[in-house]
Amino acid sequence: MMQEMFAAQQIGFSLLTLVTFLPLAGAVLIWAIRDTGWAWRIGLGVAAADFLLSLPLFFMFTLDSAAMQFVEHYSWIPSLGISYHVGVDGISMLFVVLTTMLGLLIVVYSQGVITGRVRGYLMALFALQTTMLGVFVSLDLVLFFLFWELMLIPSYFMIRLWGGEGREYASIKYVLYTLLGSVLMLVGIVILYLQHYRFASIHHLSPALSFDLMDLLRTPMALDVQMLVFVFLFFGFAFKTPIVPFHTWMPDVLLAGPIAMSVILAGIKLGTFGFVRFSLPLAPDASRAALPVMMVLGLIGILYGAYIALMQADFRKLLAYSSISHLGYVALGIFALTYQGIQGGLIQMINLGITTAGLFFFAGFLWNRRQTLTIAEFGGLAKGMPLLATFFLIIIFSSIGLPGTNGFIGEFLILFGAFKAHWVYGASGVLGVILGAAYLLWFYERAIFGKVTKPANENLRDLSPRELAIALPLVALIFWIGVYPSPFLHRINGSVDALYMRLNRTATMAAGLQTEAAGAVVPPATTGYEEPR
Amino acid sequence: MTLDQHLLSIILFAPFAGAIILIFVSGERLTLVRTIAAVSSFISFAASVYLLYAFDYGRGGFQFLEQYEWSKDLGISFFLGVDGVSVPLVLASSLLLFAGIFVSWHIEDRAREFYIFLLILASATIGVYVSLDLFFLYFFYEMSVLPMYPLLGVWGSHTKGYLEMKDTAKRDSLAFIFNFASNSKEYAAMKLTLFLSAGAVVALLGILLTYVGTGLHTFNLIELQGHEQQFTPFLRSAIWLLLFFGFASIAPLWPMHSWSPVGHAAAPAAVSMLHAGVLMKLGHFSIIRVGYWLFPQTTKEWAGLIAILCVFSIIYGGLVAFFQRDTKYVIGYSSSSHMGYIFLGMAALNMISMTGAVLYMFAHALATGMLFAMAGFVYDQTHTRDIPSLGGLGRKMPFIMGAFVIGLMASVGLPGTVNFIGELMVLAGSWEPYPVQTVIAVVGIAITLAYLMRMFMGLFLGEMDPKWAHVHDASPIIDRLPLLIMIFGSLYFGLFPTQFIHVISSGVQPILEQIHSAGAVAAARGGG
Amino acid sequence: MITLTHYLVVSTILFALGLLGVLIRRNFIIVLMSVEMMLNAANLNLVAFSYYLHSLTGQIVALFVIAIAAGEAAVGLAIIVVIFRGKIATNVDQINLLKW
Amino acid sequence: MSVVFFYYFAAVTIISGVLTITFRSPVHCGVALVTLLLHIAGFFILLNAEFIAAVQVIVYAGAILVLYLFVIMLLNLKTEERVFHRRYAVVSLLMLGIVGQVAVLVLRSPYAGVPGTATPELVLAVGQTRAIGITMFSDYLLPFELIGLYLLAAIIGAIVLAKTPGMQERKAQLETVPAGASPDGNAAAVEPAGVTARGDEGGRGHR
Amino acid sequence: MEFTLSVSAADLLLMLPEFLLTGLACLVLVLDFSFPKISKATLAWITAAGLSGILVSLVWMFASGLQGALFKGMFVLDAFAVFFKIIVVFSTLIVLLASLDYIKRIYLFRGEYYVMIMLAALGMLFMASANDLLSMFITIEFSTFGFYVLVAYLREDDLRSSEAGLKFFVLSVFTAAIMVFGISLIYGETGTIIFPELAASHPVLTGGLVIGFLCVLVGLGFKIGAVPFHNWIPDIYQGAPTPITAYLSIAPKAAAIAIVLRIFFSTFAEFKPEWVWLLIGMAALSMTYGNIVAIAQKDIKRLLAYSGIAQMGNLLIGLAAGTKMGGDSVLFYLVTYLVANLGAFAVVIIFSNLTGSDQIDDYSGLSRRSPLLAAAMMVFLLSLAGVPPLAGFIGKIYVFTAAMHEGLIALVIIGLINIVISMYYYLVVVKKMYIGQPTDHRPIPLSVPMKAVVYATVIGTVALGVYPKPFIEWAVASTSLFSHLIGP
Repeated sequence: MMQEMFAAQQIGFSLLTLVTFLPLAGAVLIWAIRDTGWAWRIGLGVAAADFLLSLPLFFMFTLDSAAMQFVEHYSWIPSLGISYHVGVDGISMLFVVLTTMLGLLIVVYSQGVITGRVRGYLMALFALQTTMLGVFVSLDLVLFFLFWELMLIPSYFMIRLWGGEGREYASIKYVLYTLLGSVLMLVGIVILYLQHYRFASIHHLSPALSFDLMDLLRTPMALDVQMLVFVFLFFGFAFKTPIVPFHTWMPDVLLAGPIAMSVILAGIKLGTFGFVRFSLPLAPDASRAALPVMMVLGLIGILYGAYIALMQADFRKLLAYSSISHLGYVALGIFALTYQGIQGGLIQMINLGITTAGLFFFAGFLWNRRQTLTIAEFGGLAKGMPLLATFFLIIIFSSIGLPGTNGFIGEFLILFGAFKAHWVYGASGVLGVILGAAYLLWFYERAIFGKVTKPANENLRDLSPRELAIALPLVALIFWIGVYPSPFLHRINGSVDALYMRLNRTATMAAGLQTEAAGAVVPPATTGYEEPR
Repeated sequence: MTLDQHLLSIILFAPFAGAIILIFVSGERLTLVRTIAAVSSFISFAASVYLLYAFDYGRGGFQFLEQYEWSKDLGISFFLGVDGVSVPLVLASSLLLFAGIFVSWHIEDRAREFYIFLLILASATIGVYVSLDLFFLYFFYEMSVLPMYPLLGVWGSHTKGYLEMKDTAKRDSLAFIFNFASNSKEYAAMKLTLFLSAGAVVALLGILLTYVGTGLHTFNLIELQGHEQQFTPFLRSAIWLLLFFGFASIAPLWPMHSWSPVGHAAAPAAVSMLHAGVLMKLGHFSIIRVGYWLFPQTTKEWAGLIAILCVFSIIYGGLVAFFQRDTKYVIGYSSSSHMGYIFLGMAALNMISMTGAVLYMFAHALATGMLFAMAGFVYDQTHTRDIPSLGGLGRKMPFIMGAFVIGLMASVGLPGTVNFIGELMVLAGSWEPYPVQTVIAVVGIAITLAYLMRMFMGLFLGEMDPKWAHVHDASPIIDRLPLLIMIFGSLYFGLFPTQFIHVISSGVQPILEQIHSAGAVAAARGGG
Repeated sequence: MITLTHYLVVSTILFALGLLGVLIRRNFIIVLMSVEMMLNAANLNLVAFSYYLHSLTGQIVALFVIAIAAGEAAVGLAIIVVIFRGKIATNVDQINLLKW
Repeated sequence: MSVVFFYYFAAVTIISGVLTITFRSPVHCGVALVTLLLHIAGFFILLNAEFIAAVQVIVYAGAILVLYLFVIMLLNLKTEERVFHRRYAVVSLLMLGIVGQVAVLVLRSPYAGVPGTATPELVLAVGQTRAIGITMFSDYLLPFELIGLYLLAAIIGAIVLAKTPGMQERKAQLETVPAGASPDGNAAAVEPAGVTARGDEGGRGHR
Repeated sequence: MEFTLSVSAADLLLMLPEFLLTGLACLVLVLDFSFPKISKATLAWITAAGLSGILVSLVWMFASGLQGALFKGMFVLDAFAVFFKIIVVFSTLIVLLASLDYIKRIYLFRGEYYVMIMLAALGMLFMASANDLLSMFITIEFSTFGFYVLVAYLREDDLRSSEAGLKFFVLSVFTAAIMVFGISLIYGETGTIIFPELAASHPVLTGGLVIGFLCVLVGLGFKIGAVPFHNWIPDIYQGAPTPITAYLSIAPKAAAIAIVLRIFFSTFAEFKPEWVWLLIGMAALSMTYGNIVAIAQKDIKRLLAYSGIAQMGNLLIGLAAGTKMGGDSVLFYLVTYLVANLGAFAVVIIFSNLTGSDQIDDYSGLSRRSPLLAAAMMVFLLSLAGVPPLAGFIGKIYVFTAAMHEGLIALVIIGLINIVISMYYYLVVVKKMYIGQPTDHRPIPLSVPMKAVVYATVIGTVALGVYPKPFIEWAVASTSLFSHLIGP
């Protein structure tokens, strides 16, 4: 996890920077162009180019390696120890590719849907894409925070300007909740920074001031400091994820925001990514200590989300609560702190990026046809739209975690990991699977099967080529991961391995460091700090 | 290097010279008047940009010194010099002045007088930042307060509460001092002037006590330094508190803030910009320059007080801002809330937080300058600042809307703006001594976002009242230039703050060394 | 034997009477007369001191005081005449264009 | 002998002083004052100051008091119903207390000033008037000159104030006042004298 | 008992300004009598020219460092006296120029107007040099005498004027009587009336001396117009012809300050611990009373009157310091007060010449009618309030610093609070001028002399604030006779 492979050696040019900022450049380009038609064309081109550019990340990734790859590192604000440091490892690489792919799909989807303020929409979308990519590739905490926070602006506009009913409330709620979490996260970052500074200045390490993840990972921390860090980072990620007590914005936003925003929010798991990327490695002991709490929160999320979803009459609300439930799974997996759990959590995040996003796309398809998503309004759609019904079913199966689909792999690994942590967690988790199957299948049964009860549903178009172009890749991926997951697993294994090692080894390592330092230089961390100069 | 020798004089006196020239120009010739104002402020601006890069932060200390005997009998000399703390503030002042000239370009009623007052206001503000003589520091300090009176009174506007007030007898009664929401512009101006003058004389008492107490018969800040031990502990605490509360009233710190939102609301846009941007920082700056610099040990003893009060500032200002209907009230309270961060940074007494505090002063100047400029622009177009009666203006003024987003980002302290860097440093520095306050301050950021978003939505989104059909976007050059300058400054220094950080820390370092060594010396004395 | 104190007692009483007259009388002319009384008290003092201190200064001062009193009486009465011409009043209370 | 005179003078002086401030009629007051002034002159003689005594009689009693009476007659002042300020009664009592204090202080003072050289014997040897004259024109020349100028001013002042304008000046007044009031020739804004009582509202806070 | 006149002709050079002024006054008087056709403006210009000449002679006297004493030390000429003489003559000159328009209202005795002004000035010139109780008394009465006439100069035209004259007269005579009584007591206690001899006799503080001293203080306090001897000020200011009000607000106060300084700082310097409390009390009361009552005023002249009371209170702070520096500060403060106050009154004169009104409400919108006048008035008022970069600020700081050196912190605090209070009512006028809307839109024309006065005082006010060094040095040099006083 500490090694780095520089992009210069691996691929020869600054690939990550290019991938990250290409959408932003596209946004600027679109701003400069007044014509809507051209804006679509350019938007599509940029999204496609970005996706294509990100593919080398996947294919040229060094397998089973814990190292950071495609790393670029430039000094930025040396006086504060802030640098431009980007790179991907097994944890983040798949997210980058997923993001660019979803970005492309969203552009494809939107072209048929969005009619007002097209340029603004595309600009917001691309800006959002850049910030999300930035979050995934940043290895400097300030850089990470920069992207994390800037994400709010385009998100806000996406929801506020292109959302549906209740968007005013939803947009402001989303922004406020997220910001509240992230400013608290900033405190955590600051604590890390100060901790590193203290450690580095005592041991005369260079650089003394650093927000660099690599440097921070080298800094040993006492348990109570770790707890502080963990708690503050937790707020940031938990609000974003969202983990259950902090979830209330999610249904509002998913309901009121545009489909594209729902796809992004539900599909790209920034919050849980943050846990894996930062919380676990930076505060391993604290993570272990927090395991029961987090597991219980995860379980509550699973069951609560599933239970509420079961009662929803609106498909998007259903999806929103199912998302919460799924995120509970991911949390369950990650915080089991077992190898399989983390692995499963990661792969499940990718899976959700495909399936939940797919579900939302389909919700969008339905919405475009009927302008409603109330389940009772549908029924017997399979008759008129066999293609839609089929693809929909596949995605729903994936979401339920039927074997052969990607969902199975993820859920299996998660539950396996949870069982390893404690059988109670695993057993409770399984309950969620059943509930999940129940609400999705019940929905499918009500909406797609059965008789056509509403005349409005009689003459609906089946999937258009554009919609097929969205559905097909998703379904392909579902089966690919479900049937042959090893390319994906090989890409994440190295990092997961390293993380797992760190989580378990640091127990001894930190203990050793403390005993080593206790007599010598490092004062007990409980006494606070010196003046940083 | 004659330019360097007189650089500060140029920065200080260019606007002032502009004002004097304007006195002799006919008020009828509007273009000429505006041009003179713009040119003189541009000279100052350009020179202060040069100052930033010419400042040798490796050497630190006070630079670009200029000293002229002024009155030997009183021990006063006209002594100019800047250190790292003043450089950014000088830049902010001249930048906001330059921007303010353009923001107020459309003023036609007695424009000449307006510019004269504005230029005097700005040059006096700069004067505080560059004075190394305690007398002149106060001289310019007080001088900067007074132009606010006519600027608010003549070119300002009544607050909404005032216009809605039916009871005319109550309107202009002396009770205006205790009336915080509905003041006419005259009384807003009066209140502001009186409060600030009251603060100033409190500080003046502290200054005089210092002057007399050292017995050096000089107001020279450099010579006065290091004589703290001549005072009894009670006396120096008293002096410090006088200085602190005197200067903090302009900042404005929480219990002394009531003049500020009213003043902001009544002021024309350019004045609000300067007021919130740089005038309020006079308080922090003077506390650092006088209180911290002359009384390091006392500062250490009382820093906790600042940390407590600033939290009230942050939270109170934020919450009140949330419930305002008037755009300028929102920004005004937000400013007074944000001043709390600077105080927090100052209270922590370490390198990173102090540097952050000073950087934040600069950052806030730009951010709030932008917001006020835009609030002023909207007001000029619609003649109302009432948020509920506005809405949907985004379609009519996309540029302003875009700029507002950036101003909002900056004000909240989102990364990429220089505010973020300042905020980050303040938090980093203050976490260790004041963890609770830091967390509360961080929550304050979220509150900031809440009320600014609310205002943003109220102004630019939603349904547009048909009566605003006539409004138009910012004109290409005159209206956009000031905003673009501020946006550029905010983003540029947000992405490349290194120069600033070096410069500021070179100025902060000696002050902190004094503070920490003073404690050590006192401890050693106490022990010995 | 008449001592200095005797004279001082008389002059102090005179002075007090004059003071009282100024304060309680309403008629300007009588107020002026009271002032003359006070001046005479001072003069008496001066001459008495002059006698007991063996110095002529007191007498000289007294002379000048008389001269001053003469001049003042002239102009004061002139003003009163002016007032009287404009408005029939010589009373303090009746002169109230300006708040007294 | 001198003791008798002293007590006579003292008694008459004080009694006439009291009468001066208590008589209702200004004329009676004037007469009482004259009595007082003449008896003061008596004191002066007791104190070997004949010249001052003479001046006191001539200037004070003779000139000043006549002037007073003259004005009183000229203006035909009547006796008034209410002679005293009511509102000053309390003040006066207070003042009397203070004056009493002052008197005690004054009377208990030693008055041990540096004695001069002009003992009564010496003065009498030279002649009182001559001694005064020499002192006045040598040591006190400056005040003397000043008094001269002062009296010049008094003459001019009295004329300026008291002289009634002749026909010519009245004409001049009619011509100049409007023009004078507004030098630019605009409409005259000078209000008639009697009406300009607006200052009254401005007098708040006084006393 | 020999007749000896110990004054040589050469010594009389010390009295040059007084001689010149006497001559000038007589000349104007004679011209006015002899040539009835002579234009009154010509007389005014002759007077102005003469006064300028006297000013030059005074400056020469200062520059040449001429000093000496005449008439057994009853008349002294030193830098201190010259300082006050310059102030007196300068303010006389300004007042004269400012009267040129105003005097057209007066139809009678225009020529005598100048003569009376000059005679009053003459009294004040002597006051500045007076060095004994008798000269002091005579010169005070002399100068006051001129003012009785001047205050009542409008006679029947404006009964307020004659009424003010009468009030001034009665009160003034009353205090004069008290002062004479005090002089007699001091004489009785010490056997002398000449200041240096008084100081040399090292008197003990007996009851008689205390009462005598207090009585003299009543007379001087009356001239200065400090609380509790302030009663006359508002009425007389309001009633008097405005140029005379301006004159009254400066010159006699300055001259009285000269005497006060001589008495307190030289003659009775030994009793500083005792009299300092008197001054502290007077200073605090004057400032507070003046400022608070001024708030309620609606007439600009009354406002300036109360502000003048407060200003004198400020000035007394410097006196209360009782040091050389205190003296310097008093002198400097006086200069700053002089320019600002004269300027303010000049504006009032100009305004009332046109409108006949002194109501503050009528100043509404002045900045639209005459930007110059409004700006100048603002400068003057702000200077009086003590705002940098104007003269008043430096003056106040100077005074406070001097008091601070003596540890009079409480007094300084009161002074500082009063700055804030005073700012309010000064700003109210500024508000009217700048914010209010005019009821009458006619522009206000300015005659050349008035313009000169306004410009001169504005420039003076600003220059004193921006570059007071020469004036401070002048003040410091002028008070060298107090260098025996302990303190910085």
